[in-house]
Amino acid sequence: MENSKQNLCNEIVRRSGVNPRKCMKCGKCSGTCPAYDEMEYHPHQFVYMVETGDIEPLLNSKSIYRCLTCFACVDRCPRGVEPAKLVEAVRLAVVREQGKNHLKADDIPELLDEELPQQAIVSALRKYSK
Amino acid sequence: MQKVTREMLIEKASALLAEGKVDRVLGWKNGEFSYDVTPFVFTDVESMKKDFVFGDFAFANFSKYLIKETKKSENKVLVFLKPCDTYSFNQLLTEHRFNREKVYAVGIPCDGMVDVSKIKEIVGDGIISVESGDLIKVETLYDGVKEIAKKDVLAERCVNCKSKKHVAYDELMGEEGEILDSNRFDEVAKLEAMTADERYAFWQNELSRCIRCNACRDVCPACTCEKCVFGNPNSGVENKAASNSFEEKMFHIIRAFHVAGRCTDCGECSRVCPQNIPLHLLNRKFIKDINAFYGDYQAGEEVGSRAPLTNYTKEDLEPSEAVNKEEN
Amino acid sequence: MQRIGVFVCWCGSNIAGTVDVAKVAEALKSEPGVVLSTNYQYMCSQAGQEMIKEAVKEHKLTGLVICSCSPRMHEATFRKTAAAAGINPYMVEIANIREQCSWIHKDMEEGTEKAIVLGRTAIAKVNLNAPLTPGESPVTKRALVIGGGIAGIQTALDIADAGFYVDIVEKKPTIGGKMAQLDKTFPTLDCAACILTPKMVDVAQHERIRIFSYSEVESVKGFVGNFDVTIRKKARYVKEDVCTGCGLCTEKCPQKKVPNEFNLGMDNRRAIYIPFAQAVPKVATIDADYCTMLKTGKCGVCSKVCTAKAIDYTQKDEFIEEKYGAIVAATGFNPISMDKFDEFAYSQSKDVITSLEFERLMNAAGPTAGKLLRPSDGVHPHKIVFVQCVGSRCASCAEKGKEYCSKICCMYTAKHAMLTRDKYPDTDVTVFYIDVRTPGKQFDEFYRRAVEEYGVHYIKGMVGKVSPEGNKLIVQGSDLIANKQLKIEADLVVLAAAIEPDKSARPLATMLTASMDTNDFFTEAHPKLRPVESPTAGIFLSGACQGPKDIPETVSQAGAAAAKVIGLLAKDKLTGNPCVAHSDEMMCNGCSSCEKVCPYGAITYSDKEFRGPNRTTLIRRVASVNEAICQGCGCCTVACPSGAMDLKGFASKQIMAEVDAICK
Amino acid sequence: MQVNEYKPKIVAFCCNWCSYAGADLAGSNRLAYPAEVKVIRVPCSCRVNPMFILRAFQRGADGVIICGCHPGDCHYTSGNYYTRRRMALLFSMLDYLGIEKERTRVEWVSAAEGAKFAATMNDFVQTVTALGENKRLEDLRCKK
Repeated sequence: MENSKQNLCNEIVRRSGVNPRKCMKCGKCSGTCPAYDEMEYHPHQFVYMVETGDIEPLLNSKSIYRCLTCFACVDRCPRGVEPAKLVEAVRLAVVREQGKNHLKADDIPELLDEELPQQAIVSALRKYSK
Repeated sequence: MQKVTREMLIEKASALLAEGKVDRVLGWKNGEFSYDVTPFVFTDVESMKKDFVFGDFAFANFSKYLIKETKKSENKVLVFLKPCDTYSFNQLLTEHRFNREKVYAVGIPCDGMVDVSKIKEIVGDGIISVESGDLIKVETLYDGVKEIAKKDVLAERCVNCKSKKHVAYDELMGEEGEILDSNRFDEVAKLEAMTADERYAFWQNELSRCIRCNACRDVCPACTCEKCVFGNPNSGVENKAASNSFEEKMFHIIRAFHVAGRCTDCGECSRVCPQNIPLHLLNRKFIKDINAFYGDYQAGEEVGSRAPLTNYTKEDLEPSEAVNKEEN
Repeated sequence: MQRIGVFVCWCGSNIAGTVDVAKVAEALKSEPGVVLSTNYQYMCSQAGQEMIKEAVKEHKLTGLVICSCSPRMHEATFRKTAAAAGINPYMVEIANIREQCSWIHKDMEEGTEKAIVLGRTAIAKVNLNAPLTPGESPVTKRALVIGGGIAGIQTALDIADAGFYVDIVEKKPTIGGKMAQLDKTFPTLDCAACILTPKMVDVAQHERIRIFSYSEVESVKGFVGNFDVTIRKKARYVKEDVCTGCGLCTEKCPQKKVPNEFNLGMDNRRAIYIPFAQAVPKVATIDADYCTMLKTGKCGVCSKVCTAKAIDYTQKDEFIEEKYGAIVAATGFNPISMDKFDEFAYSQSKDVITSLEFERLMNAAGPTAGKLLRPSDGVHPHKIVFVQCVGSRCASCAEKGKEYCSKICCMYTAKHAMLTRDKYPDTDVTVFYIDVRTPGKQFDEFYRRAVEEYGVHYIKGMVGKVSPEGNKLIVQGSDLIANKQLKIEADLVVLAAAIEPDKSARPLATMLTASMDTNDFFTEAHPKLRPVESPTAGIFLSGACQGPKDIPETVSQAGAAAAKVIGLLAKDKLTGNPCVAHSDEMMCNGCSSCEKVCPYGAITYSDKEFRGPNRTTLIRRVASVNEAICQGCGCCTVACPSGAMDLKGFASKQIMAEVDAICK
Repeated sequence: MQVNEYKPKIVAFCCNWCSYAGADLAGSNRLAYPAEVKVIRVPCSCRVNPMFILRAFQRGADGVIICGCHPGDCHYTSGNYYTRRRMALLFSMLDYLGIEKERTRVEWVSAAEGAKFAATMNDFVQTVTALGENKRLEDLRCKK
């Protein structure tokens, strides 16, 4: 169990191409994040929790769907850590599991409203589904 | 590719001589045999018309000759450079070995040179004459004229040609080629894959044939020392002929080491070796290692580039890592 | 053939305990060249040395081998003995039979056998030794200090006080540097001008110091003790020796719209100006980029008002050539450009400023006469946010920031916060920090005072973005301890910009052949043991050009650099290390391999004439080694393919002989 | 102890500033290492020419080790960086020629690392002893 968690953690690091050890814990990512208030775990916490192997809470958190992938954190991180890529990798680790699609095609009609561009729906489907 | 002929080269040389742009032409003429083409300095059109040759045996890399030739006259010397020769040309410029102003370099395309020993393997001894072309016409004492496809008898270095692109010239004849992906390191890799014992046996067999004639050194465009270290009484290694198997190794290791990072892989050393020792495999080993350890580097590609052995980074690999890499 | 004397030392029982010294002496008798081989209790003692001297006379020895302790211990001793006995000190070789033999082996037979081999090896080497004479070169007793900030000032004063002449080259119209722009200094809160300006006056009045202000180093040639330097004295269109510094011209000049660099462009000056009241030299300078007279030929107001007749519109750049024995680089630092940090809105809002700009705002001689007013509307700010580490510790992109810690920002930010709260208690001050780094005497106490006594809010976290909204700045940052994202409405945002070496340092380093690191800081000869010297002999480093430094550190380093310079200039002649590289011109190819690996730039090339066959003359490019610069590492000898380059005292042949002797 | 035990010949090139001082320190601390190791003092590891190494083998050395300051600590600032490149290429070439790669080594030993010097030499002698006599790189003329 402990081992498979570690493996998944390594997989996330590998997939994201992010080295969480480069983080100097300045918090600029979280300082810059526009979705901060929506998130249970904030960008700097993602980096720290992956670094320490504490990924269980991240996998179960809605935070992974709150990240807008705006890459502000990636752009501004002084150490080149790229937290958004890590969030993306954690999200993929969940979404790629059987039956874990976050957005199903059937859910879409409910979401449609006039204000929302279709493109956003399509990209959300791509992003949150296998 | 447009074929450059003997006549075109003579015409070019004649024009440049007539203009007074150059007063000498570094070219090829036949030696003892028609496959034994030798460098020659022409000064007039008549002798060129008579003796100048060009074709599948015009191996000689003229770059090295420029060191002495450029010092002989105030005027420029015309030199014809095949793509691989231009790398040596640049490398010598990097090392300030001749004055670029004294040279008029004409780049000529090359579709490979023919290894006469490969022809001999097919037709045996007694070759009277050879004629260049896609089909090489070989006349022998015993069998009359025979035609051999050029591609079957290309020299090893041309089979694994690294570049058809000229990296230096004043004027280019024909079309410019490209840098090629060659398989020139395959043979090195094959040796690396052997066990140490097998490698030792291989090299013992090869190097023990060395007669220390110094032809490899004399032809090498990187070996341009005023006096070779093996002839330098203060070097502590002065010796002329080898008296045992190790001294050949020492000579060849040191020679390869001295040209490491400067050798352009022109292949002249192996061509001139009367004992057919594959000396280029030593140089290529260094080139392969340099590429692997310190990033791709092609000597002579750029004038003024810093050779890997006169350079370093703080993150270079350790010597122990260099040898253990081979294992994996 | 050498006549070698071998002297085997017992070192009491240190050697004799595990090495049969008599046997060693006996065995070495038959080595080639040996005419005497003997042993004695303590070779390094007075009696031992006398014994050597006697032996040299009696046996007409030409070379000595001492089998004793490590050469690192007594090589110098025995070289002196040799010299006293009348033979060249470099005809001595030491066989280390103590540290590398008797002390590590317990078995007498084993120790003796090894001692014999070591002795034999030393003999083999001495047989090939040649007398060496260290090169001597005279020392020009004048130092050049490049940069007139506090580092350069301190170095110059210390050197001049020791009795040597010093020239300071400063590219600005006045000396003083960054420190002149500061308001107060941490941790004592002394006024910067109050402690700096007296030093500037000292410099101006010192009989052994010349100031070349508004000048730059044009070229440097030569080597330690003998530098030839050309200095470009830029035309300032004012006769320096005539101008009285009355300042009338600077009031009358009609061109009023020139950004005042001393106040970082926060106010304007005239086209003719004196940077600040205490400038040294206190003379006016015409800014040719803005002067109407120089640009159009129409105006001439300054010339008309100048009673001293100091204005000269026809002045040209002047070149001064001078010889120096030592050069000190004191080129200092600058804050990095904030242009690339869009997230902090520096280029969008006037109210986002750098710390150096804040210094000017707080300074009584600054653009606001010392009142803390917002640059945009001149209103007193009530909420100030300081952001630390802007561009420092920034590894992600090199063109944006710097990977290193700028070292001074934590302290000056604490100072700014404290001064603000002290002067304007109604102002709320927040500092965003990643770490607060305060190693230094009274430094942490200072920072804690800012927090505990002055109520500065320190927030662990970084600001992600600053967005101007109306006349406010919305500062969005994270508070890592509270795990919150903060949005603060601030009136003023102060960025602690990273510092970088002055741009003039890189071309200067090339001129000096002094090495630099990847950040363009000068490299020291040894990071721990020779921190104020460049690896290039005769070049010394003072202040922030070597790495980020605060004022106390800069002054200490400046003094240390001065001490090194004084040590050099105090000598009449420099005696080199004779074990230097030497190129055999007959064999040199001129390929430049050696030059490329030389860490000191000691190798140069020149075209020389050689006799060719048949009475011809050949010109060849050959290397030559400047013995005064060469430190004798020998790197070039291996880079040289022909073996033309060899190292005296450690020649290839000698080392080969040692190898042979060991493997015999 | 066996009488005819094989004793290898080891040549150690040590830079004057770090490794030679490290060797001295090993001595001062009485840290034993085999007498087969003989040190040649050079100003810097970058003074070691590949020719010296080959010459040692030619004359019957069984192992050659080069010791210098740690990278970054060179007394001459950059010498050992060049050593590192030169030896990486040379050792790789010797290996390519089928010569046992354990016979050559580069170690960085500072002036403070007397213990490391002794440990390194013990280890190297042990390794070379296990390999046995150097037959592949030897000049037979010099054998008695």
